Amino acid sequence: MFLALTLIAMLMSGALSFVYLKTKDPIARTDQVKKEKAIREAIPPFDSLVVLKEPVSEGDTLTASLGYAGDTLAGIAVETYTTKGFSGMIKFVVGFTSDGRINNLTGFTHKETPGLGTKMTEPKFRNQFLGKNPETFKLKVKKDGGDVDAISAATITSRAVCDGISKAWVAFGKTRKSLMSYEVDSVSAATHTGETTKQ
Amino acid sequence: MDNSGIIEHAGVVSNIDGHRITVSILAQSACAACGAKNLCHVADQKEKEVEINDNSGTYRIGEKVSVFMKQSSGLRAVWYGYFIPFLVMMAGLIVGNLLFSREWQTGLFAIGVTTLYYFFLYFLRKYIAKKFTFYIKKL
Amino acid sequence: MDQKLIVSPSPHISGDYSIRKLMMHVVIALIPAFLVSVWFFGYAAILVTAVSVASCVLFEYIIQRFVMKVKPTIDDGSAVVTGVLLAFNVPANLPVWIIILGALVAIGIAKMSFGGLGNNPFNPALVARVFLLISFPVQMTTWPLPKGFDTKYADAITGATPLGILKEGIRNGSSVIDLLHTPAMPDYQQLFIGNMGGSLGEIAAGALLLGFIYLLWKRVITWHIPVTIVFTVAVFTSVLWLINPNRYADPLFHVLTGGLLLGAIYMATDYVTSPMTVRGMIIYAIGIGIVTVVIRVWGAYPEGVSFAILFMNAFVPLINRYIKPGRFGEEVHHA
Amino acid sequence: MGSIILYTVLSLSVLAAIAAVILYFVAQKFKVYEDPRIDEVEHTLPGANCGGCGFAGCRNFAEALVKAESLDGLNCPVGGESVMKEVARILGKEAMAQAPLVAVVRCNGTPEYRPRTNVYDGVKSCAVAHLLYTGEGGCPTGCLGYGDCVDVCQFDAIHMDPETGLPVVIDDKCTACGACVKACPRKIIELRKKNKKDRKIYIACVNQEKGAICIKNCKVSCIACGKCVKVCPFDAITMENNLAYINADKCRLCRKCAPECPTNAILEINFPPPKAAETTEIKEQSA
Amino acid sequence: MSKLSYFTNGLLKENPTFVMVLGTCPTLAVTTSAFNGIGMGLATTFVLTSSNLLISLLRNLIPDKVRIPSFIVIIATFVTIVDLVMKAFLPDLYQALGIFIPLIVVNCIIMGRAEAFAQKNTPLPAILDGLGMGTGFTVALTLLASIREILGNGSIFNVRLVSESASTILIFILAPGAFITYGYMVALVNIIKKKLSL
Amino acid sequence: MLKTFKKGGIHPEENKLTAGKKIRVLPVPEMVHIPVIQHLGMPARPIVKKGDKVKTGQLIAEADGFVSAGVHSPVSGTVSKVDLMMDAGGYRKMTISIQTAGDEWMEEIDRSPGHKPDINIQPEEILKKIAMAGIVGLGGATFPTHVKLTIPRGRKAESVIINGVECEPFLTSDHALMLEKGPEIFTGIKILMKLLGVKQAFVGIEANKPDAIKLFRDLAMRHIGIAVVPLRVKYPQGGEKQLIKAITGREVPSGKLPIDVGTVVVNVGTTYAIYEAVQKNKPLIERVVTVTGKKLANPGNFLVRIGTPVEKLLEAAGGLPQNTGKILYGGPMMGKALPSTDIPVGKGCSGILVMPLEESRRREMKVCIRCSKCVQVCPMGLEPYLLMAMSERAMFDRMENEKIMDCIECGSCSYICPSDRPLLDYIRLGKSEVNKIIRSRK
Amino acid sequence: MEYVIIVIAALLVNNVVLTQFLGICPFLGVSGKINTSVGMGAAVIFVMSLANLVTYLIQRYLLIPLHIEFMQTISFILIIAFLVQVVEIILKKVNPALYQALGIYLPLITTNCAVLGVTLLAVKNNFNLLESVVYGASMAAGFTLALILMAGIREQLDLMNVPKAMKGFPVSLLLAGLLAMAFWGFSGIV
Ligand SMILES: Cc1cc2nc3c(=O)[nH]c(=O)nc-3n(C[C@H](O)[C@H](O)[C@H](O)COP(=O)(O)O)c2cc1C
Ligand SMILES: Cc1cc2nc3c(=O)[nH]c(=O)nc-3n(C[C@H](O)[C@H](O)[C@H](O)COP(=O)(O)O)c2cc1C
Ligand SMILES: Cc1cc2nc3c(=O)[nH]c(=O)nc-3n(C[C@H](O)[C@H](O)[C@H](O)COP(=O)(O)O)c2cc1C
Ligand SMILES: Cc1cc2nc3c(=O)[nH]c(=O)nc-3n(C[C@H](O)[C@H](O)[C@H](O)CO)c2cc1C
Ligand code: SF4
Ligand code: SF4
Ligand code: SF4
Ligand code: SF4
Ligand code: FES
Repeated sequence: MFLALTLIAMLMSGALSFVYLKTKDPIARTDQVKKEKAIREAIPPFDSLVVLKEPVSEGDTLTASLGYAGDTLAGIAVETYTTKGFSGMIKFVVGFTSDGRINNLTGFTHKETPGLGTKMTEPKFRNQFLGKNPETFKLKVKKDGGDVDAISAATITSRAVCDGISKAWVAFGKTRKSLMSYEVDSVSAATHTGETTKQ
Repeated sequence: MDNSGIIEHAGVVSNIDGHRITVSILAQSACAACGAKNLCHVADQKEKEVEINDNSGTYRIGEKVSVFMKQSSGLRAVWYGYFIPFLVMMAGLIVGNLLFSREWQTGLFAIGVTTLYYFFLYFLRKYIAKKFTFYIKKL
Repeated sequence: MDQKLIVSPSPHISGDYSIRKLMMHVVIALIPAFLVSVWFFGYAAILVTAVSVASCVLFEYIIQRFVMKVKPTIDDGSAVVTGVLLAFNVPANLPVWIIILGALVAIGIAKMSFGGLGNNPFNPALVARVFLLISFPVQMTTWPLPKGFDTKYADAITGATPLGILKEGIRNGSSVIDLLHTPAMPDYQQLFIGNMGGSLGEIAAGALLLGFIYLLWKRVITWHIPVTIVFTVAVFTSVLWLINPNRYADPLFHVLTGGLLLGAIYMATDYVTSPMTVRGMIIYAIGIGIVTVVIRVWGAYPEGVSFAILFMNAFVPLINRYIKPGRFGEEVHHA
Repeated sequence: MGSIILYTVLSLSVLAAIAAVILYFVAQKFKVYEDPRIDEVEHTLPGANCGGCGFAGCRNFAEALVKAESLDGLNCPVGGESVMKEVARILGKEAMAQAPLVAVVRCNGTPEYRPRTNVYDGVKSCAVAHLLYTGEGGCPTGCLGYGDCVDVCQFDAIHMDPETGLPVVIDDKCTACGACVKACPRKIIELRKKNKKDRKIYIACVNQEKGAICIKNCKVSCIACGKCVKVCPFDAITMENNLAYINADKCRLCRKCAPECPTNAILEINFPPPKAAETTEIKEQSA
Repeated sequence: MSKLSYFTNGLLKENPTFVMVLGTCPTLAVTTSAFNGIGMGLATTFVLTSSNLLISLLRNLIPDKVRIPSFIVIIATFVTIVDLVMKAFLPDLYQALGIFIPLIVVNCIIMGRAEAFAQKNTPLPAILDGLGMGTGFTVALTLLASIREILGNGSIFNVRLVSESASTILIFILAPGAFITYGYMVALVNIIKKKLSL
Repeated sequence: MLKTFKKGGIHPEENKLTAGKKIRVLPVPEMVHIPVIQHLGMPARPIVKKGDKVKTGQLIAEADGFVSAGVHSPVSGTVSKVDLMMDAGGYRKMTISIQTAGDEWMEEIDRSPGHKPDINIQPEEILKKIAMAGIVGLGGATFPTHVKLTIPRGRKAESVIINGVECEPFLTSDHALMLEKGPEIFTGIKILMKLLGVKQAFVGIEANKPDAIKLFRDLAMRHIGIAVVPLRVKYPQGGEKQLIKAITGREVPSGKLPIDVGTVVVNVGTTYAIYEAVQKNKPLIERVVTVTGKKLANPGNFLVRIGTPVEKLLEAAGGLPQNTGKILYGGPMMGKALPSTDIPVGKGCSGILVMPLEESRRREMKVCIRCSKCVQVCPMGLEPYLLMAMSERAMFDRMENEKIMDCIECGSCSYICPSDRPLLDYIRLGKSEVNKIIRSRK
Repeated sequence: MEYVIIVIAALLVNNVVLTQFLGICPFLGVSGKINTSVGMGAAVIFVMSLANLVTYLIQRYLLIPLHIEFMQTISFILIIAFLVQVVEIILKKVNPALYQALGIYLPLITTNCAVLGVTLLAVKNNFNLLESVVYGASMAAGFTLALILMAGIREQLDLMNVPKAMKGFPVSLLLAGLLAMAFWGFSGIV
């Protein structure tokens, strides 16, 4: 009797580990693919990517991905986050064109209230940022004296998004600054196909 | 707490051994309203047996009877059976947290303390048996 | 003797309360508050109230007549009270279709689904209000400013309620003391007469109190629930205020704003959904007071009376079950 | 990678083994097992949960049936013989042949025979009215007509006749669950044997007062004259406390008694028109 | 009973969602959009059918005493398989369904069918039963989810029906709306069932 | 502040139309019908048969058991029938009918008009006389008075309370009696005090009878230990538990008797009957009955022989008005509606109230709106709405714990209910079922 | 302070039944009587805390070190299933009288999706041991609260006239919806 159960357990666990092994890579890949997709949507087309970790403030580091189309910097996608949302962390990717304009906001993960905070992912809200340069476009909601139209009844989320973009903007600024000091060669030496990670 | 006083269940006398009458309680679970009651076998006991002391000798096997006990006894049983062990476990965890640095030690300590409580219950079984008296009556 | 004698058990006379009279008294008691809101919000207040009452009554009729297939009892006036109170709990510029939806929720979901008058465990008007608040956060929190007949219904200027200003301000890190003195914030006198943003009927503390006196005079309600709620809120907020007046507003502010009086006097006292004994009423009212303050001070919503009443409605059956009236003969025992 | 498989198999097997040991003991100690026949029997039962069988509900009854050693005295009045046979088949036991019964209202005090003397204005409930007084017609044992029996019938088998103010049982629907018998405060309703073609003959009166008094209130009351007792060839009628009673087990439906009754208190139902139709008719008119 | 009726049983007469009111947690939790509803329904159907099949195949091998642990192991395995596969290939749906995928294990429908049906029947009826119950579950979930999505979000299968800025009755995609919609659906099915059997 | 009881209570329109009217003596009727049960307890056993000649005051049915009371002939004449006859409840009870002939009294009865204040017999004898006279509580409950006055062993009476409250609307019989027979009532109180061995007596009178209060206060000056307590007008102050609470501040515990808090409550009419029985050897054969009603031509308070048909009283009060809906035996709150006017006046009948048709119909019952008014007015602290709901659903087993047996059937709950719910009807049903359950347990 | 937040969040803001949708079946099934609800609640509090304690240890010291986190579901459910039984066996062996009293008072239905769900959520939230157990206990307390409130209302409705079509599940679900609405007011507190 115990044998029967043990047999079943072995059989099942065998099957399970089989499936696990089969799905392990795809699972790992989906995470990657998702991130890549977000970055791809965030910045103008590119064909190679350089990933940097960029400290924004103490203990706070964002990941910036530099997309190169050929040798030219197509844009920088910053994976940013904010804790100022209504519930929990909001993560998203801010894509900047090389001249510092916001190209797109993508890849949101969040726990905001459906119907309220979730409106941040919808074009109506997102579109107002596109093409804006945070140098001139004040990343604050109008209520706080900025230029951003808040989502109605979700000012908190709107502020949070602004906060996230601001952070990304800082990271973008730092990246651009450090880029100036790097030799452009070493960057372009990075492959055209794969990814380079620069610590 | 409750003012309807007693809990009553219908049952059938399943065994008689001297003064000890065993009554099996007909399935009358709290799940009565649940659509799954006929399907759900995971932990729900369909049949409970209760032993009752009775000297009248008027019962016979197979007879339909009604078993009842004080409502407050039921709550007290829940108290002894679940609530105190819960408190003991929490206490064990908190104390363990202070005593040990490893979580597995804390965890095992809490489980150990809880087990200890049940041992304690074991020694109290006579005393408790007195508190939970069942009564039986013919239907 | 030609006339057959009538036989029935005693008693053979009855008092002159009736459901219709009681409901009518409630409506009468609400008239001052209604007038104030018409004064401040203009035609919009009349429109919202009329639509709300008419649709509540109509839904009650339709549901009883065609869905439940019983004799309609719209003449008892309870649907009118629900309609008025629903209207009093929404902004005066609420789109008409939302009000009608609210009436459907109040009557269809909260009242008739449980069998109609007397059976509903939750306050219908408040169920509808909370339903709308959750469903339409934008429309339900866009308050017209009190501008009387100056503005048209469509393009009223909107603003925030005092509690909304407070909550928003605290979030932005302002101190309560400063907030209470911003120009947008009405002073106590204005709060008392009702010159502030807010739901149609909740604004005028004075008018609501007038109605309260009327209800007490007509013995429609007793003082226990309203007074205890206000008292609890006042005590709780006083304690907080004394601890940190920069962080917490003073009790008077809390009592005069956010529909506390409307809720305490007219909604928490709804017969159907409040306890049956005086002791029970006190417990219930204390609960409402505490929950109101908790939500106002720590929650996401700036005002918490509606939720507090609904939350305590859920406790009413338990209160009724375990809090019994003082039985005759239980207090004094002389053997 | 191989280690994953190993760990997986190992941990699950160990866990399963532990679970098995524990659950094995549980299974032994707790008899979780429930007789599957209970479900089957329950399925056979009508599922009305009316309590007519004397149990709290159909499932309880099913359990009792499965447990019982013999089916003596266990009967589902609703399902009747066919259901009990089916149950017996499932359980492999003998079903008791249970004579089908039907509810019969033993009062014929229509307004015509029992003129209203008062107007009752209390709660329309027989139980309440019975506590208060004798009823609108003055007969202390007559039907009060507020339909407590109607309210309790789950099978819609009994309803008030608005003209007579008396309850009428629809024989086909009545399952003899006895709920109405319990509900009637005046003990007017009786479960009587069901005869061929729903024929019945019974005394439609339960008044035990002296003849002179009861006839004052109701023209069709039993005045205990004893004529029916004498005429019955099968000794089916007895007289007790000023009231005649026809024992259905002995009665052979010969219908000799009915014409004898001076007050027409004996009702014959569902019989073909009597051969001596004239006599009864004349009497009815004179009544 | 014809073979087909093993299948159709689960659709209305013994519909697990509306008639038996089982597996209520996923029913309420995932029906915020029709897409999620179908996803959950199909995942459950898969587990139900495969475990029914396996259990009925092994029914003579499993000793009675260890029936329940065996069932648990079998069902849990299938659930984990669904979990892994979905994570790998349908990450968005996986995200939306959250912990309710692993919770399929405790869905009373599955354990119930294993106990009440698969254990006593040959593989074909067991599969049909699993499919029927699963389909009933899926249909019910999709229906419920569609209603909630339309009312609460103004869309169906993520296709917008009203303009983005139009107000929808948000509460329907939130927790209270789940209960309310489900409640009225059960009432409606009650009434329909009664009407049909009359 | 006037004293009153604390919990609950209502204030119906008082309508004391006959207040201050002199007691008129109703002529002896040609025929009387005397049920053998006019009290709580065992019926009395008839000791006369058809054709027997009886005198006024002669015992015609004797007490059967301890809790029972004898019945005396209120007239002289011939027994014409001993048979079942309809009583106020509409059920037929054993009744002795007597055809009146002349007015010949039993010799031992002292018919002299004067007041006889000196009490010169011992308590045991007093009690015996009360029992012999067939006295039962005239306050309405008709509990045999000698039983009530037999103090159980181990208890001790500390005070006697005389119930002159008369809180029922319309009724004024006690009021009239108090105004006319004050000194006699005081002697009655003295008798009670002597019998019970108490030093203290209270007379509770509601404030709507200022003349009676004044008269009694004057009389009380001349008696040691007797205090008159004016009470705020509130129904059901006359209920003994409420009265004890109002006067002494003590609450009779649930299921207990007044004697458990050291009191005995006696109605003023009963007190007067005790006076007559003890001092004048007169059994209980007549009582004061208020015959009243808004449409009645000539309402008044009448001294009536027990057994007089109600019809005779109505005649004396000006005849039955057109459009009469209900005739009540007792007051509007607790009285019984009579199915016919042939019914005789019994010992417990304090009034006959004629109600016009338009006030007789009950209003249609609506759903309970849980307004809690019934809970607020219940003087016993019960929850009538709950009791009714349970009774309607036959949940009798739960009702005992809700203290249904404490209900004094005052009807305040039904009176106040805005939904016109017949609360008391269902509570009575519940009480009778619960009583069955309780008895079956014994 | 974190513990206070965990407790309030679990009890009011993220109530298991009303917002997390776990344990709905017993919530609908057992909420007919207040007394059973109290008993059931106490049992669930104990079992859920215990389950969280044990599954935490399993996760932390078995699954993670061996890199077989995917075995979470299967191992948790097995552990919970027999944990409940172990408690019962111990109770029965240790104190038969108590066991009988419990049995007659409340048939155990502790294996439900709430227990498994809460353990999974606890893992997801990255709690430490004590937090995890506190979380389990408070979630169970939230379950108990919802259960008792519901039972109270349903007992009251037994004395009223609920339309036939709504009787049973529909009205319970509707009540749960309205309760969820009432609890919605607490959102944002933590
Ligand atoms: C239950 C609930 C959920 C909410 N969800 C969000 C949200 O996700 N995002 C947000 O910005 N505000 C949300 N709010 C609203 C905020 O609490 C706050 O009222 C609002 O942001 C005020 O901003 P307004 O000026 O836009 O009205 C929510 C409020 C409640 C009560
Ligand atoms: C069995 C029984 C015994 C009683 N014994 C006493 C008693 O010893 N002393 C007393 O004062 N009243 C006694 N009573 C009378 C009641 O207290 C009460 O006066 C009577 O029931 C009428 O009261 P009511 O008119 O307020 O209903 C007794 C009543 C009953 C039924
Ligand atoms: C509701 C209620 C009202 C009563 N009102 C009076 C009253 O007004 N006067 C009175 O004498 N007795 C009244 N009684 C009867 C008293 O309770 C009590 O039985 C009586 O005073 C005892 O005296 P007795 O036995 O001499 O009648 C009332 C009883 C009840 C239950
Ligand atoms: C004093 C009083 C207060 C009332 N308050 C409300 C209320 O807040 N909301 C409501 O819908 N109905 C209210 N009503 C009307 C009525 O009681 C309500 O519609 C019932 O809850 C419906 O069953 C009130 C009635 C009275 C007499
Ligand atoms: S008529 Fe009476 S016996 Fe027949 S089914 Fe109806 S309730 Fe039962
Ligand atoms: S038969 Fe009995 S229960 Fe039925 S209406 Fe007549 S009196 Fe009432
Ligand atoms: S009749 Fe009974 S329940 Fe009603 S108020 Fe009087 S004592 Fe209370
Ligand atoms: S007075 Fe009437 S409506 Fe009010 S609670 Fe009592 S029974 Fe209900
Ligand atoms: S599905 Fe969650 S408890 Fe049944």
